[in-house]
Amino acid sequence: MPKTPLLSVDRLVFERDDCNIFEPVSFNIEAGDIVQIEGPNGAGKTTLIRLLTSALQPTSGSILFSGDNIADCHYEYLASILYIGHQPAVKMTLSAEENLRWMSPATTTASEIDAALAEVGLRGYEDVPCYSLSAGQHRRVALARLFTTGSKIWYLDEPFTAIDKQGVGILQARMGSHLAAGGCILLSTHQDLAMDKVRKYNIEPHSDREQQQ
Amino acid sequence: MASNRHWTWFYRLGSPRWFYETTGRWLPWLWTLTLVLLTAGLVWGLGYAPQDAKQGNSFRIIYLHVPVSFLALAGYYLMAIAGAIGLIWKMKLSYMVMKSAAPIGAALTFLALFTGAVWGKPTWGTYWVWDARITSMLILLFLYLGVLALQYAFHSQESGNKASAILALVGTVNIPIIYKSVDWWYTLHQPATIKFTSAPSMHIDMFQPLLLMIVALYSFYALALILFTRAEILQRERKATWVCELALQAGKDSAGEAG
Amino acid sequence: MKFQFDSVQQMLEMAGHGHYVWTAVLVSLLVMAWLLVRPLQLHRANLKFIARQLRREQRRQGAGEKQQ
Amino acid sequence: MSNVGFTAYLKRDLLLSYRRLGEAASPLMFFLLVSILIPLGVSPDPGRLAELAPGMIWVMALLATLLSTEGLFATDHQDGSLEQMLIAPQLLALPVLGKVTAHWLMTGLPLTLVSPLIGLMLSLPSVAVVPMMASLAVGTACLSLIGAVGAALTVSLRKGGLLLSILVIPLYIPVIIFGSAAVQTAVDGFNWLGPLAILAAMLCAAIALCPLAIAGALRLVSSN
Repeated sequence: MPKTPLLSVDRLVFERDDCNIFEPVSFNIEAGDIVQIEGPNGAGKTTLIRLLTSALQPTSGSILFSGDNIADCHYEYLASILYIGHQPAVKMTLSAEENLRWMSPATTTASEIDAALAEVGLRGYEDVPCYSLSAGQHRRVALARLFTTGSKIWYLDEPFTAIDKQGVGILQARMGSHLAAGGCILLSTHQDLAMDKVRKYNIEPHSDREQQQ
Repeated sequence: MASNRHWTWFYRLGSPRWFYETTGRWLPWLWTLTLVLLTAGLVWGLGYAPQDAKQGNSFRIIYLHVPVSFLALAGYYLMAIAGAIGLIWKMKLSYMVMKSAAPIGAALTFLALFTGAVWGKPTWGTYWVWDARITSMLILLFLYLGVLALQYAFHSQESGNKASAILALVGTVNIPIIYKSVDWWYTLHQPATIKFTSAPSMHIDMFQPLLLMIVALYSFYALALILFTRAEILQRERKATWVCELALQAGKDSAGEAG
Repeated sequence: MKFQFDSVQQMLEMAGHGHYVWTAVLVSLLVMAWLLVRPLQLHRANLKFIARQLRREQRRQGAGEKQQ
Repeated sequence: MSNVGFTAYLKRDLLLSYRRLGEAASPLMFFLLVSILIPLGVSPDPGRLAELAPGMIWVMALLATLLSTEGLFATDHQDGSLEQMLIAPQLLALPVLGKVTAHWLMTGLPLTLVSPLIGLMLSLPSVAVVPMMASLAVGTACLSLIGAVGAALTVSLRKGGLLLSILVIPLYIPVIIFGSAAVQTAVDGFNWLGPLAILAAMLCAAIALCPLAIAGALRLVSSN
């Protein structure tokens, strides 16, 4: 009997205003896999990731989580994913530490929070309100979640935007250890990753859309 | 799936093309019916119905005011139900019906208010009174305008549809509450000397044309709704092959007429 | 059933209430007519728009073939 | 994730408002300022003010609540927190209710607490002060819930504020009718518990239904 993949996407189609966004998407992800979504701007990378997080409902096609449709095991599925989108979801009036505490599992200890912030280079900024931090630092606060989360599946939408080279290195190291621990990652980025066995998935804009423009 | 077979009529009903073609066959009949009923009802009501003992001839406005108000309110429920069907079964046609019902309902509500005001002047001596029913009608107008405004506020057709469907549903839950509370508010403030709310018992000769006008307005409403929906279908389905063929055919016909 | 007025003139006047009744009737008929004419206009405009787009598409394809 | 559930969002929104007290206090300031306009605009005569007071206080409270409703989901939508809330592993109605409760605690409750002062300034008879506070406490909670539906529907629109008021004011009408009626009946010396009970019934219905409508609106509309 073939092993059920951790995540299985089958002929996923999304229409917005009667217009198909991309050609049907199908792929499987196993534990330990990292998939990089590629495609030109506006191809629907963000839309695809939001479909996977179930923030959007697909027009047709299915997403299976360990063989079950995610609609049938919704909360179980949501509890095992981590999504970091374009906007960092950081509150300006809260400090870096308060923001990370809010975004991390309840069981996270104070020292784990401090360690995570130190990992992303925010040592010394823990108690600074976020409005006095830069855009790159806001992203770092959001990305510090990667060091506190217990989620198995990571969805990262352009995680390296506004992050410097050194930061990218740290994040990739963390991603590597996540994969080694049996997690999986799906991310969209235009950068080439310095990691082994990155699978690339090319997303194609639907042929409808070219006609329209 | 075989178990879904008895649902096919439902989905066929949801097909814009099926709707467009079927209503296309109905239209000539509906036009005739509407025009005949409206003419008959108006002539009967304005010319043949006996005049009211107290109000004189101004009471003849009732033949427009009551049917129009009736349809204005019924139209809101129709709109909300269409929106709910759209939300639940994701049926595109249903949203189109909802979108078409909004301007018709708003126009009829406006007419109800207008005819009410014109009727009020000779009867009560003033164009506007904060009477329970008039106030409720005014609120209904704003509910309609809200749905319309929300529909067009979104760039995305789909978001507009969903948002106005939700708003229409919220409004539906609210309408009975609004009506009851306005009614209660009115009894609280109503001066004891004037009473408009008690409906005068109508003579049968006056009632028959009213009934006819209500039927005529139903027919009119159906006609207007179908016409608006058909225009909306063409716009939404403009990329479908059958619509393209239709457009080319229409182009040829008009070119033929011109030549 | 009997016609209530002796003459057209009388029917227009309606014993002093004529202008109320006839304003209500006129405005109602105007609005109702608009509700029927407006969708017909939209219907025709949509058809025209689609036809124009199709013709443009055809021209473009024709031009493309000539170039080849 | 820890940030699930009613209390988590309630506490968080309270903390966020506390960090920006100036902004959070603006509905209250609005309420106080508009009450100055009435004697200036109508008449300083205590008799006439007393006659207008029940209705005016309610109209002002309604507008003050409406003013603050727009921001209920807007900042969360802009900074991406709303997206995270939508995919939290739990019933969306719970955090929604938490946020609305926080909104009421920051607007409706302070309005209720300062209303005796406004009553004093507008020469509201003292028998009506308790009914006014009771009706405002219950009524503004209804207003917060109903307003949140409008805020959710318009959250993704850039200029949603004006549209929001068009959508929401007609739905506010039953609340203002029974709210001001409670005060008015107390002024007239009758039993004001009747209108208040109806207001409380409306609040129960709103607590049951509004979070569902808000959650539906956020899911369907904000995502596109």
